[in-house]
Amino acid sequence: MSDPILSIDALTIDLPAGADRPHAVEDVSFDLSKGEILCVVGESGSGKSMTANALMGLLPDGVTVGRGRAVFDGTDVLPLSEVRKQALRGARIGMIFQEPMTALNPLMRIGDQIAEVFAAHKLHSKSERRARALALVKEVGLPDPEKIIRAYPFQLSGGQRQRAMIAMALALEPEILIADEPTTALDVTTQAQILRLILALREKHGMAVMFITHDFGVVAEIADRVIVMRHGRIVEAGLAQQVLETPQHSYTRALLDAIPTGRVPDLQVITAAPALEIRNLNKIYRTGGGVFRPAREVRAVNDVTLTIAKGEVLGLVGESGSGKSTLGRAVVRLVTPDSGQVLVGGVDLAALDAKALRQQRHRVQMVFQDPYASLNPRHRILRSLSDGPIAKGVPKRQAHTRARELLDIVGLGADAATRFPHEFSGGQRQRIGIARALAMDPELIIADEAVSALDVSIQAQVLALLADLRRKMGLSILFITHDLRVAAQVCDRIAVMQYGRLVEVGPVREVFHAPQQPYTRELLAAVPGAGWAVAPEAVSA
Amino acid sequence: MSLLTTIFGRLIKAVLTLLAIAVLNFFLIHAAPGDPAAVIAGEAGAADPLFIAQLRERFGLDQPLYVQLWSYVKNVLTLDLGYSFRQGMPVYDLIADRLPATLLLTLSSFVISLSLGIAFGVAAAARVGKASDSILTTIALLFYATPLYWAALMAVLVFSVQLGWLPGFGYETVGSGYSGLQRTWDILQHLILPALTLGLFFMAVYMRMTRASMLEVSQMDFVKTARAKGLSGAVIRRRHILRNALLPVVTLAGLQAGQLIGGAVLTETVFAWPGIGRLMFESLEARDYNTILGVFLVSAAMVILFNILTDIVYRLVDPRIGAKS
Amino acid sequence: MNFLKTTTFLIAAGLAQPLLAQDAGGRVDIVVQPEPPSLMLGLVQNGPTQQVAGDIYESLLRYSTDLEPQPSLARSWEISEDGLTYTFKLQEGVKWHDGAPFTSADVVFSADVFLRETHARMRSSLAHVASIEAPDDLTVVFNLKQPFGPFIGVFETGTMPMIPKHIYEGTDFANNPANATPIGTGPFKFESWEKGSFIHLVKNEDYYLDGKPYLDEVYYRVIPDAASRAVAFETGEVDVLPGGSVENWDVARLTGLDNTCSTGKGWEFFAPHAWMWLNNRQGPTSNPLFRQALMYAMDREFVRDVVWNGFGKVATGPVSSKTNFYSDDVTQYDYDPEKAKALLEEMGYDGEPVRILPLPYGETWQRWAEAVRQNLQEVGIEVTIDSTDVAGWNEKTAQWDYDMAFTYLYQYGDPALGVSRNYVESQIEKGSPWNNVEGYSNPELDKKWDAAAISPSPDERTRLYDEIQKEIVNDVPVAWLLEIEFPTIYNCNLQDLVTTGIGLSDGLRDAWIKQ
Amino acid sequence: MTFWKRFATNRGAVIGLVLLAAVIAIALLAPVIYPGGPWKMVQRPFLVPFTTDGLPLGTDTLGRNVAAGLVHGARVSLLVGLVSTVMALLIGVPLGALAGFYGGYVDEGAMRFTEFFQTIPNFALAIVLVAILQPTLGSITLAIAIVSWPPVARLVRAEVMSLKRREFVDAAHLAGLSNIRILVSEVLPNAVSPIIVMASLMVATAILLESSLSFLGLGDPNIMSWGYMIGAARTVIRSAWWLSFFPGLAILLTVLALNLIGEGLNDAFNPHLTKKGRT
Repeated sequence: MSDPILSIDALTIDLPAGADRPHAVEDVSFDLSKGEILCVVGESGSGKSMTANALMGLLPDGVTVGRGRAVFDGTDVLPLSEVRKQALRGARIGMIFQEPMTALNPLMRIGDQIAEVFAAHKLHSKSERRARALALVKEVGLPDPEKIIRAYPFQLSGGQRQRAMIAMALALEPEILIADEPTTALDVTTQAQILRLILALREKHGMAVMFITHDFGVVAEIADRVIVMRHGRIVEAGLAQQVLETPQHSYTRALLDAIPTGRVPDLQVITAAPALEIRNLNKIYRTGGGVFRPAREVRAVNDVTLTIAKGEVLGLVGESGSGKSTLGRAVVRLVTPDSGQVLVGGVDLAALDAKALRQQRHRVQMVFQDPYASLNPRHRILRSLSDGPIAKGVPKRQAHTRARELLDIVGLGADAATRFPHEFSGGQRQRIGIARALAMDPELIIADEAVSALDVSIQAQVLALLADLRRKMGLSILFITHDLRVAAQVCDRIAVMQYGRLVEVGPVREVFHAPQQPYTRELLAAVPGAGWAVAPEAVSA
Repeated sequence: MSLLTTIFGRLIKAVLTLLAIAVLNFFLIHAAPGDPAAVIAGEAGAADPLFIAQLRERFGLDQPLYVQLWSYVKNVLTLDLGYSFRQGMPVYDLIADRLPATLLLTLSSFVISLSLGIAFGVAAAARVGKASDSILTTIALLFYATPLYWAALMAVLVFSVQLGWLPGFGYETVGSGYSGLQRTWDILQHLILPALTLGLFFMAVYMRMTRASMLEVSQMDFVKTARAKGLSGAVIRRRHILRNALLPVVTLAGLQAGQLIGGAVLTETVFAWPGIGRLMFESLEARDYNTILGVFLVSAAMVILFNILTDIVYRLVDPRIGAKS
Repeated sequence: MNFLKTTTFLIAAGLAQPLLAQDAGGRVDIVVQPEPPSLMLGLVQNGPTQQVAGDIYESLLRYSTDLEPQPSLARSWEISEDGLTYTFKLQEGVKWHDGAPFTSADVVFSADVFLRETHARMRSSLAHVASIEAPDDLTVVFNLKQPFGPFIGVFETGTMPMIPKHIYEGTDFANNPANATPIGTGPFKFESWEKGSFIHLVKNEDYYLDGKPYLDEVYYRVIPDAASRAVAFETGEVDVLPGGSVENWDVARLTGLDNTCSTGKGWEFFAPHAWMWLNNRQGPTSNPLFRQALMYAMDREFVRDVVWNGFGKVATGPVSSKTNFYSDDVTQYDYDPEKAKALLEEMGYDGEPVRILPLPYGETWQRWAEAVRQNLQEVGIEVTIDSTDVAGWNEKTAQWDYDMAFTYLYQYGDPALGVSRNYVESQIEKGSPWNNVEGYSNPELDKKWDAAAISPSPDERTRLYDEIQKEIVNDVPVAWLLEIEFPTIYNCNLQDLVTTGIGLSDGLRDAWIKQ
Repeated sequence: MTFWKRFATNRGAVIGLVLLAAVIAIALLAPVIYPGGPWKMVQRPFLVPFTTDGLPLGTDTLGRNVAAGLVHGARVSLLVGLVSTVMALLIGVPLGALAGFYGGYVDEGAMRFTEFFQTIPNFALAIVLVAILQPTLGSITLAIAIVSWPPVARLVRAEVMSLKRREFVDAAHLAGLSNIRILVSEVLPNAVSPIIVMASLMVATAILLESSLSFLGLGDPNIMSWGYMIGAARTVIRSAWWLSFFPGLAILLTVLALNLIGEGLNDAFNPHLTKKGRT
């Protein structure tokens, strides 16, 4: 806490008139010391990013600093002119963002985008800029630097882009690096690499890092100190270990509690009767192809055989591109597999023609990832819930009654039926999504990243609802997720996918505690904060 | 996929499209009442049926329609556009005579509209919400809503007749004996009014699009990145926003540029500009089948050419295209 | 019977020699509208072609504004007593533009070979000719099968242009490459043609009349929009607006400009006569009472005054007052809506709608059709206007698919050349819009038309034509409208612009610019 | 904010709406205002505006009341604009929807067809169609529709392609709904906003097209339209400016109104695009 390089004092940021609250950030004060990693944690809308944006002078239109100071190197940077802020930005305070896919200019070469930082601050000659860009690319661990600096962003993977972003932010050796959810959009193994990179760079350059995240796992991984924000205010601040282990504020506790712990459940008694049998399923995507060039093939699902027993929750985990979503969609026949069988209740869904399929659709239902895209914005909830049953032959009145019942069951109340989707929050919509799946009385539910888009506390509520429903209704669920901790919490068995193949299948306990395959081990090791969250329980198990 | 194979593929498609256009237009035009023989005879003033029959035989119009179509398609495939009944010369020569004037008019108005449109669009976007933005936007909207021919007539009335600043019609001063620079200057003066009238309408289109596109791109993440680097507003606008914002404008411009060729009929009529738009209109009235078909083919070919050019430009500007597959 | 609304003029002929000394030199810009399809007058005889080609080609005679024959390539001529032999003495020293001498062989070739094949109107006149001979290089003799009164009127440039034998003999006339660079004997030579823009002619230095032409060069300018043509005249870019090249509404304004002259002369030979074809075969128009009602319903004076800006004269019957053998001793159809209504009632008109097919020659004709529609609607006739372009108009009239169709035709100075063709039964033939399109049939009158054409006695002809006019006007086979006048508007510095009965179509032989 | 509130905050859009409402009212009331119709020759020709009682905008070349022409012309301009747009939508929407929804060969075929129509120069094609069919209200409307539909097809295709990937469409599939039903009741209703925006602009373009055709003499001679009035008056524009000025102004204002409304609708449908402010 000695020697603060940045000192924020009673910062208040005003939102434009008509917003849902008057201030984005209210009366926030904290210090940032040299070489320190400070994590700012909070859920969406907590104001955690606004603080950073205010510092950089990058507040959205209409949002203004109301009160407070931000003293950096003896100067309050908030009232500085745009020109002086420009001089500060990039040179003394660097920043990286959440979406590496969109944060780079798609039309400029990586090298040019890095060199541009020097140009912006009128440093170095042209050739020198290039040499430095090359060195930076090397430093952030990008392979084949010569090639990378000539590449365009679309030619890089997400992790590589984030490294390139970091290279830009570090170009002028800033005293402060602001990282705004820099790993949220990345796969878990990539996230681990980026976190290690940031730690290493901090070590080497001694810069202070203000790391904004919603993920306590990440906090456990890298934070020296933590600030927890809620509704624009700081609710708790302290050393990382203190906050994580002995949270003082109830909100912090709630947040920590909401995090799936990695505590694995006891083995469930599983019936032998299968709810779903997948046999030798294959799906190949062919892209391009034409008169002049061969098609490119991606084996999204490669000879997968898998069974889910009645009443079982099977977790399907893997990183992006592993084929787990394709497998899920193939099971419900939103994707038609190239070969193999999908047996549900004795019917091979993979083999049905369009008409027969329509009649059998009700057997498997899906809960989708994006709560904002999964409901037709032009239909009332009642219609979204009853169209399917009515098409299946349920009398209209009965379908409507059932829809209201289900809305009650998922905790929204029957009144929700007459409203439109835009009147609900993300978590509520996900409940509606669950109700919709249930309305069809399915034999199997596929939950495709069903809680990934939700804030931790909401996530916990929805997971609790699922667990509750499962207990009450004996649901069979294929639970697709990238989040191993979530999987560990709700699943009976885990199936790990990589490159379209099943790598490992087994009870959660076995897979987590005694992974057989190197990839599974790598995956588990990469989970941020894993050591902290899983370890104590794991030992006891 | 390399640029060359793309272009090659596009060319094959283009040939097929052109053939289809030739066939469709062939039937359309033959469906019109009257035929060139009747029109030519009509102009002669006193044709007996014998004379008309002679004409039809000479033009091959006495053949069954499918035979005429077949011979036309054969000709087109050998790049022969046939012979103009009305003008008594090869259609190719007729079009070659007229095309330069049309190209000069349309390309200059294209350049005017695109450059002014982009410039004003950028300016308006930079001042969004301010009075100067509203003024620019409103002016563009007015140009956009004004009937082209009406604006043309008014322009002649004001600048040519009342003020006498510029020639009101024609391509050059006839029989002036000018050559070299003098002639160029002369043509340029004749070009100003038609090119401006035609250009201002499209300028409005490009300006609106550029403005909207600039505003949209300026909301994107990488613009924030650029600001975080400490770049100045002007550099960000030029290097980051504009380049990305121009992509949709390029697409639209490519589409419009091709259409301009065939769409200059009105301007060419009012300004007596000796281009192919007028040639088409006159040939249509005269049922000069081969000439109309020829003009259609050439303008469609121009559309395709411009589409291909747009593609190339697009590929040069946007590295993502073409590398994707 | 040229159809297109423009033509040109000029001329001169040997009548009164001007008292002033003519200034030589200078350039004249004349509007030509629309652009001619070709300048080869032997192949194409429409208005614009003749307007330009009239400077390049010549014929044996020209005709004064009162239709008297004048010398041109023929120095003198003689008609035998029996009206069967026409002997022409040619000018000496006439050369084609390529330097070859012009001789009687060219005349025989032109009339007997070339035009017989290519020129439909000439062909029907040549039907009366037994033989054409050239006793020597400067003499040509036409021998007729029987007397044909109007024959002396066929030696006009557009009817019998002289074609160079040495270029065309034995070739495919229509496809001879020389068609692109016409060679004639006229006062101006073809220089260049910028399609869509202008045609450039230059002075023929070897012209057989000493000192003529006076002008150095002539530009025929193509300006497709009527308003632009008016502007071109105002800005001084063109010197002459031939008849019909600007809308009538602009004529009054333009003639009011400084140093601007206009003349209605130069159309006497053609005497354009406007009427509506009335389909005599079917519908209300097949009833003579209905046709008479139409005549009373139309306010033709209003149209003359408003649509034609006061130019022209209300037509009283089939023959123009400018044409020989005109008679005004016929029933007069004055504007009288009440009478029209009474006639309609008498015929028991049941409100069956009729269609008007306007002539697709611009705003004037469109307005005219609208005015007629309004007139007819006011006496209770249901009318719609069919819209079409030139080709469609030709098709519809030639195929008799119309109720009422506007037209105007030339009379060529004599009823036998330009009038009878529209009323005799032998001229009913589908496929042409210039014959008896209305389908009028009156065998008694047909006999008189025939007799009048071949009678050698002018008095006899006058008597017959008087009878014909008196009778046919009562039948109203077509609805005669106006004797059209196309005023030529020109810069007053131009002198002797219009000197013959075909005006600008005879070329600029005599024109000069007052310095 | 609700849609209408957002729309109402756009000053231009409100002005446009008022203008258009006025034009529509005039069009509807035309037979009441000038029961004699627009063709009646009522006075001397070429009467100057504001000089004669009862003839506020003067008379035309035949002595017809210009004001009556304008009032009656409003009906036709609006009718042609509206009907041709509806026809274009009837071609473009199903074609684009099927192409976007089914993809594959359907898409390939439909898009080739659309491209084909986009390759033929638009205005030239309209001219040829009207000339061939001979100018009548029907043929003009049809020709305008035929040259106007391709952008609709492309727009609808793009919208449908993006909508069909939305999860609620997957959900509808899982509910066992038929493809057609999904397309019609799930997908298309969500594509309505951009279609409405485009349609409002198309009406404007159609009015301009109609007047351009009339200008070239390809109008229906039995119907008084603004385009016809300018076409008929263009030759006297110098001596009687009001004959083309007023109809020109009427077109300008109507087209302007439709464009303003289109922009207002667009802004109201897509609030995120109109956030004021700079980068």
